[in-house]
Amino acid sequence: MPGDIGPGEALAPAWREYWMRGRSSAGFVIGLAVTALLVAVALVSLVWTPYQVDVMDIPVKLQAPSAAHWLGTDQFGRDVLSRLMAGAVNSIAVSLVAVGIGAGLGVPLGALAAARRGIIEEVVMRFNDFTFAFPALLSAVMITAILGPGAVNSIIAIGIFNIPVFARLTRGASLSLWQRDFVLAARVAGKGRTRITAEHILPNIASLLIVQMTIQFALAILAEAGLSYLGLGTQPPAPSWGKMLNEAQTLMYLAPQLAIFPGLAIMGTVLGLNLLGDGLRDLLDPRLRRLR
Amino acid sequence: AAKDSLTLGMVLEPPHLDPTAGAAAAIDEVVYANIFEGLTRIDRRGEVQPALAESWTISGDGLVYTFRLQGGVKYHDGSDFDSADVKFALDRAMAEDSTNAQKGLFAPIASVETPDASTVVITLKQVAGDFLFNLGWGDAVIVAPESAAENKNNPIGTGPFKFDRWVKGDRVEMSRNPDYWGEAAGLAKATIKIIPDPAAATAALLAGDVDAFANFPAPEALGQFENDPRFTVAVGSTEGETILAMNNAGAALKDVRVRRALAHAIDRKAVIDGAMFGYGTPIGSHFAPHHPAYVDLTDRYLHDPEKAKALLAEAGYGDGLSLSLKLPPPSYARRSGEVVAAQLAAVGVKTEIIQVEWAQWLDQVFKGRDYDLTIVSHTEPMDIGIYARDDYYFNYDDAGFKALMAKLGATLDEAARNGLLAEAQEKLAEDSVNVFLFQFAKPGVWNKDLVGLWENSPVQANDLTEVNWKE
Amino acid sequence: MAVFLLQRLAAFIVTLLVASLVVFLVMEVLPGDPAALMLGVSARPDTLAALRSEMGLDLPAAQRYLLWLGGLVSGDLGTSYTYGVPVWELVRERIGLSLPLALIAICLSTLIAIPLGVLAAARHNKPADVGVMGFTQLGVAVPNFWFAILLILVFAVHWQVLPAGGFAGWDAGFWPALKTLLLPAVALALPQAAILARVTRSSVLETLGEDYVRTARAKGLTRRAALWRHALRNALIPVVTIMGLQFSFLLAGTIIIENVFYLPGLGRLIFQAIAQRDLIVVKDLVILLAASVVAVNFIVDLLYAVLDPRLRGGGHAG
Amino acid sequence: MNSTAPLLQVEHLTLDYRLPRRRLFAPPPHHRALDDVSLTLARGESLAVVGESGSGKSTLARTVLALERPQAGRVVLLGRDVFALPADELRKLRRHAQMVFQDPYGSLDPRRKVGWIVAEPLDALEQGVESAERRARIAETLQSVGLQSGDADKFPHEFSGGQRQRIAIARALITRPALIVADEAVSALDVSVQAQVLNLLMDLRERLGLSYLFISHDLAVVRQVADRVMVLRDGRVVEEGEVEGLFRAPQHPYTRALLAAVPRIGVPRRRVTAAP
Amino acid sequence: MTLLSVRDLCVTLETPEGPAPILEDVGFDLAAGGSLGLVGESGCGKSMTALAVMGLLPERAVATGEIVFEGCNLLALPEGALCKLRGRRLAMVFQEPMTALNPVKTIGAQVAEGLRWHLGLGRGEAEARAVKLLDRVGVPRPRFAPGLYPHQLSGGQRQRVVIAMALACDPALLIADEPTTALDVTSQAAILDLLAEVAAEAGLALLLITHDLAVVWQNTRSMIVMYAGRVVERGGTHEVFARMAHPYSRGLFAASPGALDAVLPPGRRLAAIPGLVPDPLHRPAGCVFAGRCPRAAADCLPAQPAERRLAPGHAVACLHPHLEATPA
Ligand SMILES: Nc1ncnc2c1ncn2[C@@H]1O[C@H](COP(=O)(O)OP(=O)(O)OP(=O)(O)O)[C@@H](O)[C@H]1O
Ligand SMILES: Nc1ncnc2c1ncn2[C@@H]1O[C@H](COP(=O)(O)OP(=O)(O)OP(=O)(O)O)[C@@H](O)[C@H]1O
Ligand SMILES: [Mg+2]
Ligand SMILES: [Mg+2]
Repeated sequence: MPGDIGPGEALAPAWREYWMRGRSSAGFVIGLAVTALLVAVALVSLVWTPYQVDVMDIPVKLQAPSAAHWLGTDQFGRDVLSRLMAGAVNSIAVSLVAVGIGAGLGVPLGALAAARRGIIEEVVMRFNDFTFAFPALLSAVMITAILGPGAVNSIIAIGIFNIPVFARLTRGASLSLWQRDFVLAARVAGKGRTRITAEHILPNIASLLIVQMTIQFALAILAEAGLSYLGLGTQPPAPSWGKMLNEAQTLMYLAPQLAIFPGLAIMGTVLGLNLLGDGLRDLLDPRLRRLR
Repeated sequence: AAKDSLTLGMVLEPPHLDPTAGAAAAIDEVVYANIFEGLTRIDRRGEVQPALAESWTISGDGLVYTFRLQGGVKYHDGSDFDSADVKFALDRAMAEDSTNAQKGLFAPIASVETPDASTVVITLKQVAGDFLFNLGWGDAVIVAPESAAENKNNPIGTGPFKFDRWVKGDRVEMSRNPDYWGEAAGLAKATIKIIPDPAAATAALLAGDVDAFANFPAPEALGQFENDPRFTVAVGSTEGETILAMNNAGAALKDVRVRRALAHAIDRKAVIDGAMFGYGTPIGSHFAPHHPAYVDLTDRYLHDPEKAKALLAEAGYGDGLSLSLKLPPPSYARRSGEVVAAQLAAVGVKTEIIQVEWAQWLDQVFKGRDYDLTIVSHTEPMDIGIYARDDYYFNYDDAGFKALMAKLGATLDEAARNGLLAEAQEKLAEDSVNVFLFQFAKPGVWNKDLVGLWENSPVQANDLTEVNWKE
Repeated sequence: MAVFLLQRLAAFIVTLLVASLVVFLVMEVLPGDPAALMLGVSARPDTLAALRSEMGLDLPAAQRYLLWLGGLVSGDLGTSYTYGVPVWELVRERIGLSLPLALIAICLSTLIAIPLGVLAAARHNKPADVGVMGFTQLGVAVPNFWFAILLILVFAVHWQVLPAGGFAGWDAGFWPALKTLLLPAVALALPQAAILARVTRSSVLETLGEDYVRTARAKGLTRRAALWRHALRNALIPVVTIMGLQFSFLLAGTIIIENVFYLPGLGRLIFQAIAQRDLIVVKDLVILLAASVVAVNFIVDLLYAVLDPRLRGGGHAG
Repeated sequence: MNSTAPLLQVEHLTLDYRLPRRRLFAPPPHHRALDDVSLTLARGESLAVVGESGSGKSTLARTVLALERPQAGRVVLLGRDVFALPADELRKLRRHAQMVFQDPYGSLDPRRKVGWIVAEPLDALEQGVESAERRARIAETLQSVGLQSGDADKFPHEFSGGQRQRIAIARALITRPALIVADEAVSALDVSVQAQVLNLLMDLRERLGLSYLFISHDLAVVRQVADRVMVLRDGRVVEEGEVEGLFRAPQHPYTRALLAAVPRIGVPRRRVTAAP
Repeated sequence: MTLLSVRDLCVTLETPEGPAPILEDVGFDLAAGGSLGLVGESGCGKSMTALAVMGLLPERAVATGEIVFEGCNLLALPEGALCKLRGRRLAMVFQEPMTALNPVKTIGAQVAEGLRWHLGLGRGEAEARAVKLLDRVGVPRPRFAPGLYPHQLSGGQRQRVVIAMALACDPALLIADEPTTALDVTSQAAILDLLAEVAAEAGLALLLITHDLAVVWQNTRSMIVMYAGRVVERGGTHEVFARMAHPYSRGLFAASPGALDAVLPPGRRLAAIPGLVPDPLHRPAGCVFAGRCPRAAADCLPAQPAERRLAPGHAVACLHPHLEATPA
């Protein structure tokens, strides 16, 4: 293969092998299928849902599942299935951006701490300790009290608490890589710390980070549901699984399906993502388990 | 032995227990008529009855009220009650540095005199038609000078129940006052349990953790209780007019055509069905339907989306209008808000729902008047007068209406008063100041063996005096 | 070790100082006037002003911060705006619920998780392992508030064996009080137990692969004896770390769970205090919770030393 | 470049590692890993450094390549003091001194192809080497260590330990350095493979006139590859000399103890009396 | 008297790519009080042989054949009975002293554990015996209290503690799997001395596994050479060294720098064996060494050569063995 060898390319040939191995792991296959289903449902809901998501039809409220409404209707006569589908978009969007913030800021911070050590490392680690000292939900409650509830603010609240997770993980994994001889070799070759971080450290912890991202993604979905359940997350009329559960709580004696389906949706999604993460971890590098 | 204790569920926790120093309805709902009493009391039909004042006479010009006090009344701490306490309590409420939230109630009073220990003479500055009714408010209860300062945490009154303790965040306990001057309470012990979450309230009733909810917060679950033989469901009326309040000074909303368009856009029945599960009475103005002066104006603005659109187009908002809708925490507001938003969307009015806490609501909506629309229930009895207030958050400033209210204040004759009130209701509907949604229902759920709880709430109170378990 | 602990202690104090400043600033920008909230819609400006000065809200911010900090250091948490009682009194009442609740949840999750994790590791890849792992996957995925709702449905509403919520209070007797804490503790403990069981399992599996376990087997110890005598204690080291980290999640969990079960605990107090703009209570509680998280992690550091002699110091003898 | 100057000159090198504090308000203790170490290495010569574990051999290797900063002393490479050079100059100087590590598994980035790994020093030092020329250099260097040019497109995990060590040597050779520092370069290999790699190192030295700073604890290996031997103990040089002389007539008792401990075929076992 | 007799030992390991034959038809005898060296390159199955004798093979491994120890076949024994032998009659010292000790238990307790487990001694008595054992292996009190933890000892000292643990219950057989590779030359020699000494003193048999020919030469009376899971040459240590008959044995010998007692003249090279050990899943049919063997001929390819006796007690599995003496 002629030409320069770019970063990332190195991973490419391995994917086929991973896939072959992955197919034989039940957890991974289930996880992948559930995640794919979730994404598919979310995408479909952007263009089509069985009923319009926000349209109320109060005379048919609180109906049990039927042929017309597969999962029944809520207290305003809205179709639960349609709202669950649209809720997937919300969950994915909030979690994705929140994890993106966490990884986008946490990984550079962690990498910097590992590469520079000394005072920078100390500052980064103190910041970590500091954010860890606040129960995440508590801070989310305060953030939403200041900024007002809403999807964007729950993204910020969840995102902030992903930063130390990624910073810690990146630093820990990078530190052990900095001890490895191939990094020493790169230093002998005359490469600077930034370049080594980009060319050696990050590619080598990429799979670890991907695994952690799926786990954090699952946690973010739970967190978003929790915030919405407390009324601090996504605002009506936008559908959100947590909010649906909150609304269903007083209705569950009349219409248990309202409490059951969103709960199952959350559980299924988180389960799927966790299975996917575990599968990926075993797949990408069984040794990574030690780094956790 | 028959059961003689009661656990009553309540949604909001009182911030403290002194009804003369706070606006929260929850305070009255715990202590009023149970621990504290006033000169008069409002009974379950909303009528004025004697309480600490055994009887009274009113001078011909309506300015001098002479009250004859009950004898043999003792406070829970054993001290005696006499006219000096009445003077102290009223003066304290009227004082410059008073923190009484309803100071306005006492504004008409010119002086309080105590010719003897069992007589109180109150002279008014001007005629006040509802003065006796006002003395029945929780904010006008009589407290003793020795204990007044401590009432927030250790309320000492003259009522049929004595305060035992308050586990903050959880419950208030009280027990029968053996030395009560009147007929002793039927219950030996009453616990008021604070359960803010509607779902938890439902579960608590079903699980038998509480015996009753006088004002049950989850109308959606009522159907369930109606079908359950263990419970009695009683839907009463309240003084709570639930309105879609509009900022009458807003860029678009200052145009009466827009306000009328919104009124036409709203289907009250759907709001009541969707948000209140059918519990609630549609209203067409700011007035309680059970009041004799009530005029039914609900057909003034019938649900008519086409007409709403036409009106909007006429006002220049044919291609849409965006408004903010700030919703305070109670579920009636949040749910009605959702329905209202959906209905407004149908006529091309886009609403941005902003959920706010009470603190923010007070700050932004009530004080700052930074809002377009909001939904709130006005629970004070006979409060149509708020539309005449300067700087009230509706930003409704109408000389005609103010004149009407001034005239009403100076009128004592019942029929004339009712006429004026009807006129006022008419005026508010005409100007479509707000969209008047429904009169709040008071759904009570209690154990079927429990008798004596109030079905309606003419004042904010949970009067437990006559509550008893069936044998 | 002593040096290490002293360094941790210093970090502990710095963290709390920074936290106090952040919390104070956050409270400064929190919209909403506590006085207005207390007096309601018909309050008059003069009444408001009187109340504001009574609550000390009219002092400059820096002065209020220092006053508050000084109070904290001397153990005076101030007076609640809404209840008008010392915050310490409120906290004391609530801690009587929140602390036992957290402790029961921790005990419960530990008692469930560690045996399950060890079992799964001992039966690696056997049906018991698969079963335990399936259970933990579910446990991690179930939102705890949803699980709480299901618990109420089953135990309080359907079978009516346990109360649906509320707290009987310790003066009602030990058992009645414990009964009211049982469902919340289970709802809190389950997700924690699931995570802990997973960590225990992988940790035990890892230590089972260590050379010293093989050495123990070479001495003649049975598989089971090698597991209990040699692998377990080493395996507990990461488990303790996770338990320390989980404490913070546990606190977060109590905020939700106390809401579901309407328990008058610290979690709901803080939630309520934010809504009522009882700023002093919020500030005190946040610092208290942060301090407890930091303190728990400090204790975890101490536990390390108990579990792992390598941290106890004492260098080479040779 | 001054051709009479030695290739490498190390003068009075002293290096302390800081250890974790024992007491909070006391200065942290130090461990002296190198204590006044001096050496000289001429072009084409190879010097072995031997000593027990922890004697400072690797530290010396890293310091010579300016990967650690000593507390005192100088390292003069090709007449230039490496610790006095600006970063940029130092980077350029690195082309003349490269390193081979002990663990053939840890010294190659598992995510990079062999071609990339081998060319790494080139990429770091000479920006913008033309792609065709670069490929030719890689192929040529791979061939010089007994690998095929096609191996450039494989990943390290496709190679055995001995082959990986060849890759590491190729990486060290690609800038055509004058000095190669080999830290236990053959200790992790089986005897048969060890012999292959040692042979390669000796071939390269003859072909390219390389100098080695050869670090090992295996005295038998040292004897085969080095011209001179330096014995380190606790960071100090205890003896230095021509390899044959030192093996035949060790002067220092420590050197004697080391030599006595080496098992030899045909020599009956002798009870050693070394302190535990 | 034969203490340990291994016959036709085959070990197969379940791998994702299929069953891998790790050991094939391994057989040897070890007399009571005797010493046997096991040499070969990395991966040729030395450790697996030792683990098979101990009954500590990985779970996915299946062993067939016979391992007769003190008259009973270990492969047929139930796990409980094996546990009674392990540590009591059979003992083992592992390669890595750094990890072979439990970091959270004192060395005294770890040495005493076997005594308490097998002999049912009380805590005090076991500790007292442990102190004596530690003294015996050169980790004496008071400098080394039994209350020390492993991290407080150096590598050599730890390996001594491991040896004390192995000796605790007076076993009949001690297996030492590369006991010195992780150590310095000086500690290495001291540990080998210690092993030889205690073995001689207690009259126990020693199975010494190493990849270093010189260590075998100096420490064992007989030896076997393994290659790719098979025994390729066996005999008395001195006989084998005198006439290394298998091309593989000779290759190993020639590649060992320690075999030469002088510096190579310039231009001369060590004799390397070309190629690599085939991995268990891809072993060629016929003689496994044929691919790397300078003497291979066509007849090597069809079948695995049977063992040939060259002299009493010296056998080789090769069709074309070296018959001349090993060059000095
Ligand atoms: N980064 C470091 N921090 C503190 N001490 C260190 C560090 N690196 C090495 N040391 C110590 O310095 C001494 C010399 O270490 P060095 O690695 O140079 O020894 P070595 O001779 O290469 O040993 P080995 O043969 O085990 O590789 C040792 O005592 C070691 O513990
Ligand atoms: N747990 C395992 N899983 C898979 N294969 C294994 C495992 N343990 C050993 N093997 C394989 O079994 C074969 C024999 O290994 P063994 O450990 O007995 O070699 P050895 O001769 O002791 O080598 P060394 O000198 O490296 O210790 C090797 O090919 C090895 O790859
Ligand atoms: Mg080294
Ligand atoms: Mg081995």
